[in-house]
Amino acid sequence: MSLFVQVLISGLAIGAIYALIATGFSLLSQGSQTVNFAQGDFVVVPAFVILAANSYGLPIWASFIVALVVAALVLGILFKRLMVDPILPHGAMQLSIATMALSIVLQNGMLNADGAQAFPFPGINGGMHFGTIFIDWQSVSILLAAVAAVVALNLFMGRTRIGRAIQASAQGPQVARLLGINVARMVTITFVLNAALVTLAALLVSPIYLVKFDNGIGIGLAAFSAAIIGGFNQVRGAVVGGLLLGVVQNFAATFGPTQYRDAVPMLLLIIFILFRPQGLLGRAEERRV
Amino acid sequence: MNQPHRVLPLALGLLLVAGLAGSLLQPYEVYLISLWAVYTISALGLNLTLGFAGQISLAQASFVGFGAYATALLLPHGVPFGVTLVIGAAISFILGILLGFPALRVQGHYLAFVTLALATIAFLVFRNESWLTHGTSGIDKIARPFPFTSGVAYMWLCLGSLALVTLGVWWLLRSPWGRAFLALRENPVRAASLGIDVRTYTLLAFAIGAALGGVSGALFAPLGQYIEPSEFALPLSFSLLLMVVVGGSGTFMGPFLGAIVSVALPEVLRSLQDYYLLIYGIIVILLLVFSPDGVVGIIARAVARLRPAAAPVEPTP
Amino acid sequence: MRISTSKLAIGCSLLAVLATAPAAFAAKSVLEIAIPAELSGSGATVGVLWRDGVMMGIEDVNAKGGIRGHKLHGTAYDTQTNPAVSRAVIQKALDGKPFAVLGPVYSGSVIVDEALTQKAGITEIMGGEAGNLTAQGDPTLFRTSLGQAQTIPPLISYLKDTVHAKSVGASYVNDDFGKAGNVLFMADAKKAGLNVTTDISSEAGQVTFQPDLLKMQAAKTDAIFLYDHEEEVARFLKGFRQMGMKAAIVGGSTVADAQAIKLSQGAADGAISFAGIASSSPLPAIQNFVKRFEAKYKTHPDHNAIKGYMAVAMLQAGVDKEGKASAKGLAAALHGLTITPDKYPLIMTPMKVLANGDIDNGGYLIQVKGGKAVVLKYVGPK
Amino acid sequence: MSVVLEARDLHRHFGGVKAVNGVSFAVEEGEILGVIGPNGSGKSTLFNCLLGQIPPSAGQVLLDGQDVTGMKPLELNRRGVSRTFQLLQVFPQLSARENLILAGQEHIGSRMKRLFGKSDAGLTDAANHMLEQFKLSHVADLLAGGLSYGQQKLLDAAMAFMAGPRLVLLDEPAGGVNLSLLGSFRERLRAMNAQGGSTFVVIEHNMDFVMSLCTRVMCIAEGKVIANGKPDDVRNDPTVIEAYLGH
Repeated sequence: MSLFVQVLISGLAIGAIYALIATGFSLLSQGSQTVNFAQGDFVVVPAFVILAANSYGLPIWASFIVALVVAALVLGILFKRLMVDPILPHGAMQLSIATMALSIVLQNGMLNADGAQAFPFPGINGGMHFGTIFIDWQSVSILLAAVAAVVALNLFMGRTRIGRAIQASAQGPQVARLLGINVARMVTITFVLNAALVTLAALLVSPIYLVKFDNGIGIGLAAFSAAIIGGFNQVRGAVVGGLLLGVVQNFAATFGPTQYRDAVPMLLLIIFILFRPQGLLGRAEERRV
Repeated sequence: MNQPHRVLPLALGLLLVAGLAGSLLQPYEVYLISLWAVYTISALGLNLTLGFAGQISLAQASFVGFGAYATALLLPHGVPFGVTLVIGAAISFILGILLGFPALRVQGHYLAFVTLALATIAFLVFRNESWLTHGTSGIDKIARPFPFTSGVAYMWLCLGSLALVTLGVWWLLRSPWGRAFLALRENPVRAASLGIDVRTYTLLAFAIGAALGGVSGALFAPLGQYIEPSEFALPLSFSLLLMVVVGGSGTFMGPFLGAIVSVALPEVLRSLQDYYLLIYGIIVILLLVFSPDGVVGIIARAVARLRPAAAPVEPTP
Repeated sequence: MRISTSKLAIGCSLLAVLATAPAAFAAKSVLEIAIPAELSGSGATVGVLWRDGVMMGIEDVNAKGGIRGHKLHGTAYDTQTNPAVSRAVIQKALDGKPFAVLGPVYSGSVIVDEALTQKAGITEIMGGEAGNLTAQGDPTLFRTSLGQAQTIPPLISYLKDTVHAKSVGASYVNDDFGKAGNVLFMADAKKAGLNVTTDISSEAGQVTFQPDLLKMQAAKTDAIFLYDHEEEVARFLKGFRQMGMKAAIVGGSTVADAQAIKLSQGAADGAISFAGIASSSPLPAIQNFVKRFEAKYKTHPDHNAIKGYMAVAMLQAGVDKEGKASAKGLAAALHGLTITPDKYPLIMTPMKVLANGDIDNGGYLIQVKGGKAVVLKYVGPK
Repeated sequence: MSVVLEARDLHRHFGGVKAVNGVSFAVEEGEILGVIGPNGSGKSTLFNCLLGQIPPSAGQVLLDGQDVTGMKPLELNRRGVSRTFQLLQVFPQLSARENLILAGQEHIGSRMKRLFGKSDAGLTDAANHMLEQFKLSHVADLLAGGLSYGQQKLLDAAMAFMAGPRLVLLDEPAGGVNLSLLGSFRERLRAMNAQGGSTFVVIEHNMDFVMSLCTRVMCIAEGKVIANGKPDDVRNDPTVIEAYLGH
């Protein structure tokens, strides 16, 4: 029983990180049909920025803010202006392929700039025993921060003018334009939001995962899976998908054949796409005709 | 550049030039030309699936793997190379049909993710089922078939195979099947209303593309004479996809040129040492921004500019 | 501003002559050293350091006048951690008729290269540690460190005789390095009568080790045999400490490696490993190398950098044994050679080259204590 | 004369909206039935139900007396039902002739023969003949995407006839075609009807076109048939006028 609870908790913690990254992924795909295959690498970039700022003596919170700004500019606005805007008119698939190339660029850029070694990242140590169950503060802080971020995002999307305008733009750009919404600006805000989410994910996952140029591969795959499991067209879905994936992955690795642990999220992904393509929470989409 | 009947001589000529050049060059260039031929076969297959039938697949590397493992495992048992190649292609063909089934349900990005997931699982099988595949330690000392044991002879075998595949693809594309694939890509609903069996052609598009992956794998194994699972993991799938896109997806010459860029670029950018992958990525992005129809598009526009009187170049999707 | 092509050509050739002129005065030819290494892809962690180690060795040797008057020139080739590419670049390297090949590190790439260097009769000194590499009987292939067959048995003895482990759990990374080590460990453990109750495969780049740890915890083993890369070791050990687990940690050289110690932020304390020469080895020569390397490349050298550096010393010693710089006789000269630091400072510690291409330069039973690797026992070359 | 197509009490509901609400009619061999009705009257949904694009909620569709309700478009096409779409659906990257060959190729020979046989599936002559019929011979080798809208519309219609269909359903064939072409277009369709002996069902907004082309006209409003008879009778039917004016 205690093993069960323990597996569940650590699964939720790692799932919360997937959820953050997947949320950004869904935001982009919803807001601008950008299916970003470099999303995993987008998490590693701000992690390096935080480390760099930190190494210049800035405290971690200030480094985080620096990373937020850099990410918003580079992974948000520049990414949109230089890649998405020119390529999207050629087709969403072309853009996806371009993000695969971007992934190569980012990974090798980080390799050249920062070297192939992994770097340690400051985190929260310690934890507490509840009977036989051990809960570490890092996992707790991840869960809390991720949940807070997602709740805040949902409030922002649902309760504020800008949030509602973003949703309207994503659902029907033409109608939104008629309503006087600046759709282009809303799409830009979506990209900035994604940049903020990956930066937060970087802050949370790096103490566990460390910082290494090719870390984005694994984490990106998990985030895509989480987004699809939860429902591609639903921001809330990504959260459920992330948590579910984290938990299932943990249980599979604990109780299943470990050599095939990476197959579990993939099987889940296949099953969902084939039998419930709208995901757990997603609305059924009109089939492409 | 899109119409196979016009560029077939160009493709075959390219092969001949590559072979003749290779015969005069150093073993390294010979190896590169062989590798180019092998990748091109695989990319031609993917181009059928993606470029002509419009079905994205991130599992092409797995089919290269099936072909490579079939050959590497059967050759030591005295099975002739020609037979192992056919077996590898057949296995890939059948598994390609299976891969096609998801495409009947989902399209676009969803299809990309399903094929990516299946490719990941295929890699895990290659790696974990070591009773069959020798797992992570790989299969060593894969013999080249007699009389193609020397580097140059094997290069000719690869080029010859590519020539046959080129002819086959050319034939396929100008046959009613090629027309049906294009209809499938452009407008499946209209295609069905014209009596085109979208379901069967979708499966065939995957199966044929996969079979060519298998052929390329069969040639790949004795080329390097060693294979291991990580060679057939996702990076190869991405790399093959980029070859198709860089060359010009849905064009006949695209895979040839895309594979040249992929194989030759590290060579061209050697002076830049560690930076060439970075630059390769940037080149791909720039191509997608400025020439979505790839290198073929650039060449076609250049040719059109040189010969303004000639028929206008059709746009590629 | 038009310059005729012929004038341009003349100018260029003049420049070329001027540029190559000093070479004409050099007494002896330059020895070309090919360095195939994993400069990109998943192996970049090890390959880049290997290359830098070799390059630094080449510089040091050249600064002292080269090998018997020959300067060395190193050219790095990126295998992209991909055997097919490795095969291509080694061919490229061999086409340039190198004096020797130093590299690569990953097994797959080594196996591919070794077949070609052997055929060309070129000596290949590589960084691989997998047990099977020298079992092929290639007379031109050499290691630069102990192989797994040399480093794993001392750990089994330690588990059996010192820890008195009644049950052991094994955790390994499922790639060519980790799997080869795991296979060897499982076989030897069985022979030694060690009771391995759990055997957990993990992935390179695995995000969390919580399930692995929980599985280990549930299995209640006395000891854990950890065979993984540095960053995964760090992740594993951090989780291990946080959960307050008590099993003895014993593992491959990465467990007590400086990089793993740094990344695990104290969690590696208590871990035991048997390692060949590594950056934590308490030899003044090694520590001096580490300092110089860090100053030069701004990064910490792990054992791969040291291996690369020592490979150059092996080259030096081999040529001296031959008495002349001849590529053909180099491999034969290296077999059975003992290389000592008094004559070859780059070797840093005495090394014996064995008949099958393995080497023995001793190893340490190490324990991490207070964030430092402390030597429990030195096992010199036999 | 035998009945080719029959609809029996067809229904199609979208949530609470009854797009098709109990439509019954029959089309006899050789007829040209025009289907008219105001926008949103349910014509297109009716077409989609007849053609297997969407399954009807209730009711039956019979082809030559056999129940084909809910049968997929491909299967219906195999049984000799051909169609055009409201929006242009030619293949812009194929030449006009290739478009026609594509439209006919799946109806002759085996699949293997289509791979290993002639690249035109032996249809070049038939395609050329069709091009001639539709006055498109001069653009036979041009890419369909480069043709004028009217030419594409003609090609689109011609494609429906390549397989020698028993029944052709044309969805707004005259839509967007300029006046000068309309007359000849109508003559083409008439000629196809006369010589091929096939049966047409035509949805059309252009009243003059419908009235001059069709042998019978049916008007649909709010998902029901409100008039069905000779063109002139329907044109003058007060309920029809009411339906058009009332909205």
